[in-house]
Amino acid sequence: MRELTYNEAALEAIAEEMRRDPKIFYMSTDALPPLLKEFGPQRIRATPITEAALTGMAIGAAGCGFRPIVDWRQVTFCFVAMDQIVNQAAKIHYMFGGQVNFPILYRAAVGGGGLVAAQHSQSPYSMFMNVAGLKMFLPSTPHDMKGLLKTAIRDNNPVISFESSRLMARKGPVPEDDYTIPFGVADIKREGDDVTVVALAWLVHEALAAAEELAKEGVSVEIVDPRTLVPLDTETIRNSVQKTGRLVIADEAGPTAGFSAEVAALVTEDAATFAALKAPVKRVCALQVPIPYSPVLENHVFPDRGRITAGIREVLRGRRSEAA
Amino acid sequence: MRELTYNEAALEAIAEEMRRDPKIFYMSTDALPPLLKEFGPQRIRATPITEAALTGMAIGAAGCGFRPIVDWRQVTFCFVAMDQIVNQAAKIHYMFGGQVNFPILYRAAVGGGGLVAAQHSQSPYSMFMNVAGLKMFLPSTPHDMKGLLKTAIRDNNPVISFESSRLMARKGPVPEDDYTIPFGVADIKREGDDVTVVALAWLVHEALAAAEELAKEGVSVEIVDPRTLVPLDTETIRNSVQKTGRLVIADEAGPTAGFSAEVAALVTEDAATFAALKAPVKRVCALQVPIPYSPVLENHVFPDRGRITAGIREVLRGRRSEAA
Amino acid sequence: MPTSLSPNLAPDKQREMLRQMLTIRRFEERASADYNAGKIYGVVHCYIGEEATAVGVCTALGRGDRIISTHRGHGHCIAKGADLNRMMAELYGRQTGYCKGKGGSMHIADFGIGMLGANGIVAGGISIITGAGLAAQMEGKGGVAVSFFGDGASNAGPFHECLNIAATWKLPMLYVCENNLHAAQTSAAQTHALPDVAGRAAGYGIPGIVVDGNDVFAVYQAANAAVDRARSGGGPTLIECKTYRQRAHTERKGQADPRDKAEVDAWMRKDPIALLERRLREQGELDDAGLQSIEGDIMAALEAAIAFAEASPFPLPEHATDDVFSA
Amino acid sequence: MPTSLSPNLAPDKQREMLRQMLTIRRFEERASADYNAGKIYGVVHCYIGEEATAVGVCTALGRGDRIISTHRGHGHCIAKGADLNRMMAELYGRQTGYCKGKGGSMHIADFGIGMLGANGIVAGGISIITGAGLAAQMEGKGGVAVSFFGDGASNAGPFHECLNIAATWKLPMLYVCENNLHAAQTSAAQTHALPDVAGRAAGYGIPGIVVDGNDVFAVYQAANAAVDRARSGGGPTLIECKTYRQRAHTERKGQADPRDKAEVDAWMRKDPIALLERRLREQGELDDAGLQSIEGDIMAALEAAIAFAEASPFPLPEHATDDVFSA
Ligand SMILES: Cc1ncc(C[n+]2csc(CCOP(=O)(O)OP(=O)(O)O)c2C)c(N)n1
Ligand SMILES: Cc1ncc(C[n+]2csc(CCOP(=O)(O)OP(=O)(O)O)c2C)c(N)n1
Ligand SMILES: [Mg+2]
Ligand SMILES: [Mg+2]
Repeated sequence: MRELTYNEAALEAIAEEMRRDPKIFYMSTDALPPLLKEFGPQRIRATPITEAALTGMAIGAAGCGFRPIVDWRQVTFCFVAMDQIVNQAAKIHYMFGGQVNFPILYRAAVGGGGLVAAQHSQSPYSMFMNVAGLKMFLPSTPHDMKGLLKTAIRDNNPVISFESSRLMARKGPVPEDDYTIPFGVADIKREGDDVTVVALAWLVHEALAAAEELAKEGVSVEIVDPRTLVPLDTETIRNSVQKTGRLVIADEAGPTAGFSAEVAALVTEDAATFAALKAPVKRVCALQVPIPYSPVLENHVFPDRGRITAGIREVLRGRRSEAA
Repeated sequence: MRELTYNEAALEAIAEEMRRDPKIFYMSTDALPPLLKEFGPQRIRATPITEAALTGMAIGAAGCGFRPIVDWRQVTFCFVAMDQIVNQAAKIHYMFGGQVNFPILYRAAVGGGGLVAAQHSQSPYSMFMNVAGLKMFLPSTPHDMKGLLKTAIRDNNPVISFESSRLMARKGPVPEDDYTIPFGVADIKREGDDVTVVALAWLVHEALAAAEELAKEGVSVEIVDPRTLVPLDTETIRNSVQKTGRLVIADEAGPTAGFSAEVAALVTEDAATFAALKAPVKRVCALQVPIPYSPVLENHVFPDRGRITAGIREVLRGRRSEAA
Repeated sequence: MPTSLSPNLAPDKQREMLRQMLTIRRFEERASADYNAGKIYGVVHCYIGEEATAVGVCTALGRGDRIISTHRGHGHCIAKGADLNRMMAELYGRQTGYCKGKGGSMHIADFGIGMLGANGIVAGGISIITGAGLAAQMEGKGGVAVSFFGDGASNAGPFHECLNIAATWKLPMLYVCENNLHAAQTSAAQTHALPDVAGRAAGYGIPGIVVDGNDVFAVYQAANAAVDRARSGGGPTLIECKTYRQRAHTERKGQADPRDKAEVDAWMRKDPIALLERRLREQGELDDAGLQSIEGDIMAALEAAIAFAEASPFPLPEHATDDVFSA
Repeated sequence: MPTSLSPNLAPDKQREMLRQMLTIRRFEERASADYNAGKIYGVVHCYIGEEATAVGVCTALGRGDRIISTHRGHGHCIAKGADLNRMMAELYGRQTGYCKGKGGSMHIADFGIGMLGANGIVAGGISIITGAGLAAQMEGKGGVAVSFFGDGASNAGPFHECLNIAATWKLPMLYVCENNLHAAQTSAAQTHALPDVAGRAAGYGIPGIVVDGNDVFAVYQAANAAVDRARSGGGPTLIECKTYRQRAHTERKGQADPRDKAEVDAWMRKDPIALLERRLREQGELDDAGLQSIEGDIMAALEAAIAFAEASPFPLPEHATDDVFSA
């Protein structure tokens, strides 16, 4: 199959959908050249640096029958638009009794690795998970990117596409046909029996590398990539943990009240999964600090294959003690 | 001991601190009359409806040696200021290598019960917990309010005081002397042996009521009130669960990636606590929806003593099955 | 402020304006009473005293045009043609309400008539309706979009961001600032560098007009000119309507109202409904019987709305989990 | 735009302005080279071509006055008197840097000299420095606060909110818009309804002044007048400096620069350093030897800064968890 980068897969999905549906238009503080070339400045709009306005305008345009895409670019820049996200986009369909749909796609690059310091290295998707009324996903491969983005654009709700900065240039096979990936369906990126790793985005690849290493020692790791954060495929996660009895959660974000906490809660509150748990759950996350600039510091903050491996070893050692 | 309402206790704390330290001043879209009367319009500033500006101005004034208080009033109104909170206040001390302190208090009323619909009934503290660099608390009694608020005002960091709308008029004993309550120290609001309930704010009182009922049946409930959300007193929570072996988490916010998920994760990832867990953990939270207006709907969304009681019964029934 | 001439409007249309203004007033008087009787919940902000603004502007609009409102939204709903039954049912928290009981007073919307919703966040609607203005431009059918917002909102970021975008893109928009001289407990004098919000328009190269917001004809004329300009591709206009709320910020009993008594009294004498009534009488377009008939129709419609609301069921508890997402 | 007279400044002071401008330029030329050599990380935005703005404004300030900067911050740091060693060490990610290696190019701050930080968020600094303006007013010692921001930032909400507050409260502030006609890949013509940002000042009742931002004397004079006004309680001034960045938005190789070549060339001919040099020579205040001596001093200081940075240790990994909270 032909290969595309993660970023190319995103652009291809958007271009294909824009060809299909003239109601789609795009707003961003920078007009992406290939899209601009094909669709022109009416549909690919370069805007003032006013993410709050753009985010709100998308709501109004969507309520009038359009299907806007707003590219916040770095997730950082969407915090100026948080009122429009949390108080308006997330609630407006519900608050108005469902009388009209608001099909909107918001795009946001997340993560670190670029040595661009605290303001430009954020992974705050968990904050948005906490808000009822927003769907969101975070793909780990070009294939998933394209399929999820298409689903998002066709969805009749506000959806946030979180996109990993670290993966932008990463290549992978992407089918040429018009496929979509349903929301709420996790992908088992590797099957295994001894331990489940639930990982997101870049850490899926780090987890795969860790699994490869551990396989040499006879440890069989299952890697679950949720892909969609809301709705989250609770069932696949729980089933995997019921099979393996052990869970590591790998996330480039900090742990506190995060995605990783949610996954830990989901397995702990389910009777069957809890019963199957053989060891404490382990979160392998960024340290709970703003992201520092210097490479020495940045490296120290983020989890990677080494820390995932260590985490897996730890949960393999752990067990329900007699204390129970 | 004399009694004050939750709201009066807050005002007393602020007034006492303002008398003590002339560097403290207050900004809000409404000037609180008793404070205005005592301290005048230079120190109690009524502002335009520009929470973003106020939140940022507090950072600048703090960096110049003042100790500003910004009252966002409803937490809802702080979303327009989210850039200043997440990108600036939370990160600025760290980003600048700690060269200067930013002693700021932000105040925000949270919670539902007022039938004011989705935009005005929010409990999004978990979103802020996810951001590194902010301290925050959520008191359940007038006593805790006064002591925590004083600690907050004397703290050299940005601190958010989340204050429960439902408790504003609730009375309780408040010492007259100048006491403070340290951050990161949970309060065991009731001791018990059979099950731990970690509850916040209004739900502390609902949990107490539930415990009272269950005591009649011989069930002994321990109620842990964390009070501070960041830093969180992990140790007290874990110790309690190690003692009881069962955990219910009661929160007026929705569950997803929330405070309740964090507490579930904290007990599950700790070997000793995990070993002591006799049953799945239970989250008793608001439904994961925007908050509706109509009383029938609002009542249905929020947890209360009835649901806590049911949750406790459920975890008492639950156990580690043979499957493990 | 220019005083308006009687506009080029048929007498029927002028009486319709009176009917709408009176409907807003009677609706809110009843809503306030029912709120204090515990039949309406949460918070209610009355538009009483400002009726000429909503009605003057909406008279210049067609059904395909779109508006957005604020926390003080009943007047805009009624002026845009919303159904009183469904409005009242919403205030009563019933399943038949505009929002199925999920929204209440601060969130009534009717997209079918181009009313894109009341909004609980100060300045929260400005960017949303600017998106509707962009939609209208892209639709190319000559539609316009109107943002109603308060003097308080005019100090907030979205006002500035959206005026610049609308001016740059020549969006077919009206930005209507309802300057009632106060924002909750603060006075505009305390929070605005200058008394006129309209003066800010020049910074974006668009017209900024001050009108007597209690003079429905003046409002209508200004809006009409701005609508023409917008429809013909001339871009947005900022219209500042000087008006006044005759009641406290909300209907909650016992709340502070720090406004100057003399100021309140002076504005009570400038009541927009009394002014319109007087003019219609002077023009010979209205007499006691005519007024009684209008009042009678309104009271009948209002009673019907109350009856509808009272007879409507509350939503079922389980409905709380509907409508989070659309299919 | 008025062309400036030679200001009432001692020749030494004028040469000092040249020295500062040249220091900014040489510092950034080196930073760019070292960035492309992989010794400096992340992202670097150069101020080259805009040096007259920072230096002109900061010459009008005292040490107790405070400024805030943007993502393009080196020039403001140097003009306010920051230490080159600690700046370079920060770019190099070292423990001895201004931010102990935690901030990098976009976050250099030195509160000790009243430089409240570069900021990675467009318009992010405006409210922070407005708080410093309030602090200066409350301190009552005649201090002023200066917000530097770009044309792009002037369209964002905080610009508007803060201008209104500063005007209403008469804060001792300068809002200095560095209008370099572009914001990243968009032109100001695309994103601004009007070419002059200064025209927005009138909406808040404060002076809005356009100056040639490449003429350091013109900038100084405008700033000086505004500082006087601010110190004497007259409130804020908006100063728009028309200037140009001579390089692409960032120093990353291969990035698009959609600007018109003719426009770039025209502005290259208006180089602020060449202009000042010419004027000093015309006035007889500078000759080749004088210039060489200045350049020599700068290069020595720069080499020393590089040596300092190179010799400084990287932070220890564990330092990543320091400074999240202050004690
Ligand atoms: C962002 C935000 N801050 C504060 C509030 C609380 N609040 C509700 S209405 C209001 C006053 C609004 O004044 P104005 O815009 O003039 O409208 P008016 O009430 O006068 O019609 C305030 C401060 C809010 N709803 N949203
Ligand atoms: C809120 C926000 N949106 C987008 C960006 C990305 N960005 C960084 S610099 C820049 C352009 C800024 O233009 P201007 O304010 O004119 O400053 P200049 O770069 O021209 O000095 C943009 C869009 C950002 N940093 N912050
Ligand atoms: Mg008002
Ligand atoms: Mg610029």
